[in-house]
Amino acid sequence: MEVVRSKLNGDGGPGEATPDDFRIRQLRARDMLRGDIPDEELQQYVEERVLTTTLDKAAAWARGNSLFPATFGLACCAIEMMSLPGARLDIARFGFEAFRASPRQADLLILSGRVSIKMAPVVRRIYDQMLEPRWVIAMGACSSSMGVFNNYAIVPADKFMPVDVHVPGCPPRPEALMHGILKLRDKIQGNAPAGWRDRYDARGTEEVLGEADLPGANAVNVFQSGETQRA
Amino acid sequence: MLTSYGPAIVFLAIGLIVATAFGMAPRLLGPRRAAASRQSQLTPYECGLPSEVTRNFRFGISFYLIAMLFILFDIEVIFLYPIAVQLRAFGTFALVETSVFIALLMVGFGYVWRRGALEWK
Amino acid sequence: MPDATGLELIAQDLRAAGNDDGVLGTSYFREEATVEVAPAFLRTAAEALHAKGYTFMASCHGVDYYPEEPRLGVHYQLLDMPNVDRICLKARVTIEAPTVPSLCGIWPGANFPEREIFDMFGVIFDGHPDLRRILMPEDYEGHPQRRDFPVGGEPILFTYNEDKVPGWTQ
Amino acid sequence: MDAVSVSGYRKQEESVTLSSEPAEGYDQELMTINMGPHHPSTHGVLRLILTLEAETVRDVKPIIGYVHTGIEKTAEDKAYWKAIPVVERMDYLSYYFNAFAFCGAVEKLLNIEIPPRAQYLRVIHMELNRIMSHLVWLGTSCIDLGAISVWWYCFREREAVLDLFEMSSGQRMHTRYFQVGGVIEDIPRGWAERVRRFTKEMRTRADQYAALLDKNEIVLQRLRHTGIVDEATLLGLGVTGPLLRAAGNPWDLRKAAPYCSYDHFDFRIPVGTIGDNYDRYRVRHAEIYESCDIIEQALDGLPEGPFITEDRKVALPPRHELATSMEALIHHFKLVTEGFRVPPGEVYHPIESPRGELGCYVRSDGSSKPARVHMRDPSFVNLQATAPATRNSYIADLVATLAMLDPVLGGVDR
Repeated sequence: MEVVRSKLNGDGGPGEATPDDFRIRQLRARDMLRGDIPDEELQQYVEERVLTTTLDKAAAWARGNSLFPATFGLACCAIEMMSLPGARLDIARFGFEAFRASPRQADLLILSGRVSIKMAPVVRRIYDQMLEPRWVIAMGACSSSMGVFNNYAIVPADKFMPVDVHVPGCPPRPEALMHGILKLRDKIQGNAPAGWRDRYDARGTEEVLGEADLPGANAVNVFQSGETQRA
Repeated sequence: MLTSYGPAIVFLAIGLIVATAFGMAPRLLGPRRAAASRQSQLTPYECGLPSEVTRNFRFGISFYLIAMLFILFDIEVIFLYPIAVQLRAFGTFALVETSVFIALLMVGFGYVWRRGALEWK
Repeated sequence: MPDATGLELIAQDLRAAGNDDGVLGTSYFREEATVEVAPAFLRTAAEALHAKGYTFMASCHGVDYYPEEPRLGVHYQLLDMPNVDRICLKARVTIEAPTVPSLCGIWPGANFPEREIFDMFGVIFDGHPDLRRILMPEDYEGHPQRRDFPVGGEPILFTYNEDKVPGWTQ
Repeated sequence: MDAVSVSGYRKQEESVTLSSEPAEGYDQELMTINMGPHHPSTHGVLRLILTLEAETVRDVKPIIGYVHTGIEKTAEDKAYWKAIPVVERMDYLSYYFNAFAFCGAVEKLLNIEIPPRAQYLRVIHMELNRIMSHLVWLGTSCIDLGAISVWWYCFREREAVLDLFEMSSGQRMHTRYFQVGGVIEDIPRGWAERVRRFTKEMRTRADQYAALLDKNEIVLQRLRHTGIVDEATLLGLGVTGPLLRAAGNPWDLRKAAPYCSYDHFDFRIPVGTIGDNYDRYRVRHAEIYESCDIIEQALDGLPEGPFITEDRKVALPPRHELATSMEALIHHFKLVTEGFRVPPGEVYHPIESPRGELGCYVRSDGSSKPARVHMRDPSFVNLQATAPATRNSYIADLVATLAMLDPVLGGVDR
């Protein structure tokens, strides 16, 4: 395969999603949380997400209740993902038990396991080959944030593909993954749970970055990342 | 003359209408995607890697052979269904005719078996 | 395990088989016998041990003895199945001349492990059927398992050092 | 006679002899295709470059590294007792074996003696893990052969085993139950009865699998006389475990070089005759019964006494002691911050994992972090047997052989 060694926050495969496209989408999502998105962008952003017409609501209801996950077993989380359709924890109750092998028939990609740098272009190509609408769950600590192995060989999923739900755990219990899938279902059907700032009414407590002095910059015991101990 | 074929024509028309409706519906209702993102969805899927199998790859003859044999003997079975359902109504003549039909095909089957076309080569 | 005296006997046979300076030393640590040989002498020593009964190659791995010279070490764990005897054949090479004769001829099972040592440490096995990287992508520069190769990974992001990391809030 | 357009992808795999013109001896054009990293029946992210002539496989080239996590490099960066969770995540179906291989090597370096109760507890947990690993193998292999219902039965038993692990160590997978010097906690009350109930029930379930699969017409046709590799080639390739035992060589480290008090139990080693896929299936299936026997014998003979070594330099002192004795506090602080130091030296500690000989080589330079950790993973070496096993066989046999080979790619790529 032509391994295009571009800096890995971009994507190796073809497709209009260029690297800065994710970065913009991520930054916009973050700004949304902070509530400082200009008007017309906010309009376009909401339009893309919120379903207004009843036909869309019906379509979202149908899609939410019949997500076909693509069998994407990478490592240990795959074994826990495999026990999802098992007898004890039957996700057939929610309509997700049809694990499809090819990306053409799947609309949910569960990244279960560690994504190594040799596997990243393959994962990105498979995500490109999935048909719209498609969603991605980063299962386990390794695909969400390199998890236990913060070293040269692992790439967090956010670096090269948009992820909808992160399921924490190493490996997460099957119930945790099922909870993640149900959260994704709520997100698809338009009633995504509000962020923690709204739930706890913590608006206005965002850290002020930039010119204000970094909190704890000169505190004795606060080590900046990378420093082992203060000189 | 036309009336006797009326139901058939109506049946055909409805079939056509439903087919085109289902064909056009995604184009109208579905979301419009940028051509680029669709382009990546058209690339052949080969386990996540760029596929190297050229478009004009000439497949072996054995696949074609198996397909022909399947069509021959499978269609034969399909022909037997209507006869089997209404055998009493058709009378003994149909029984004789079907058994001749099956005998002929058995000759073909014997020939194919002896020539070894059934073993995969 | 060949005990200390058995190890010395084996070493003498090896010295007799090859020239005298082939066998560099033996060590008997925690009931494990290790014979260290010069890289050039490795294949003849392996054939001699193979003939002596160590016909099964259990494992073959590379080590980076960073502060000590010569730096890269290649270990072959040999196993004598009938009387359950293990011996380790060790060869050490420097970074500048990291070539070691490949033992794929004697044990075909050494193919993958030797490719892994080449991939991770950069030890070149001459005589290996297809010496390519096995674990890292084919066009990866550098040999990750060496002691001077940085562990890599990203600094952990906290709110107070979020803007220090380049490219996070551009 | 190079192919017409040899793209970058081909140049990169130039070791694979590819030709689109019919080569000599084949009457059809060879197709080279990837049975690639994302494939339902490769049991993980294994990529095989198949050179096919219509339906028969002419050449197989395994390409691995798609889940390489640099575990050995990360282990060098951690203290000894912190390296256990990292090492456990290598072969993710037999995590107790990884932990024991590493702990055994470090204990050999430290030259400390393990109390008998800890050895028995380790044997029980490892045999339970062997049963669980064989169940996951049987379930996924039967999906490859089309018998999907067997998957549900196997994973029902797997949940029972994971409940036992959760009861004894608090976590289903990667439990970090083994410490250097013994186990981290004693088993809770009632655990032994539950394990006995499980082993009794497991035997009846294994009989049901046998009744379902052993004389099944399809299984016999799919597995009998397919993927045969003779014993000499296997020994040359360094293959160990059920693959070698299926070919007739009764090599099992638990019997050959007993470790961790395996010599206290009597159990038999199932051995095959021809070494085809059906023998591999029957050998692993019989091993489930043997593991149940070992567990019951270990439970009956479970000795009293400490579950971890008394040497405070290595094992954490119990919590209640911290309140009273100063030395315990000092030991606790030393172990938790820097960890224990290991005398310099290098050691290779082989054990019998469900897939073959799993050996852990640890080299210490006297500090509290291992200088080098290398795991000789059985699947990594057994994978070299795919080419001889599947040359000139059908694709369906390749899938069956790969299933019976039971590679776990986490261990292969480390």
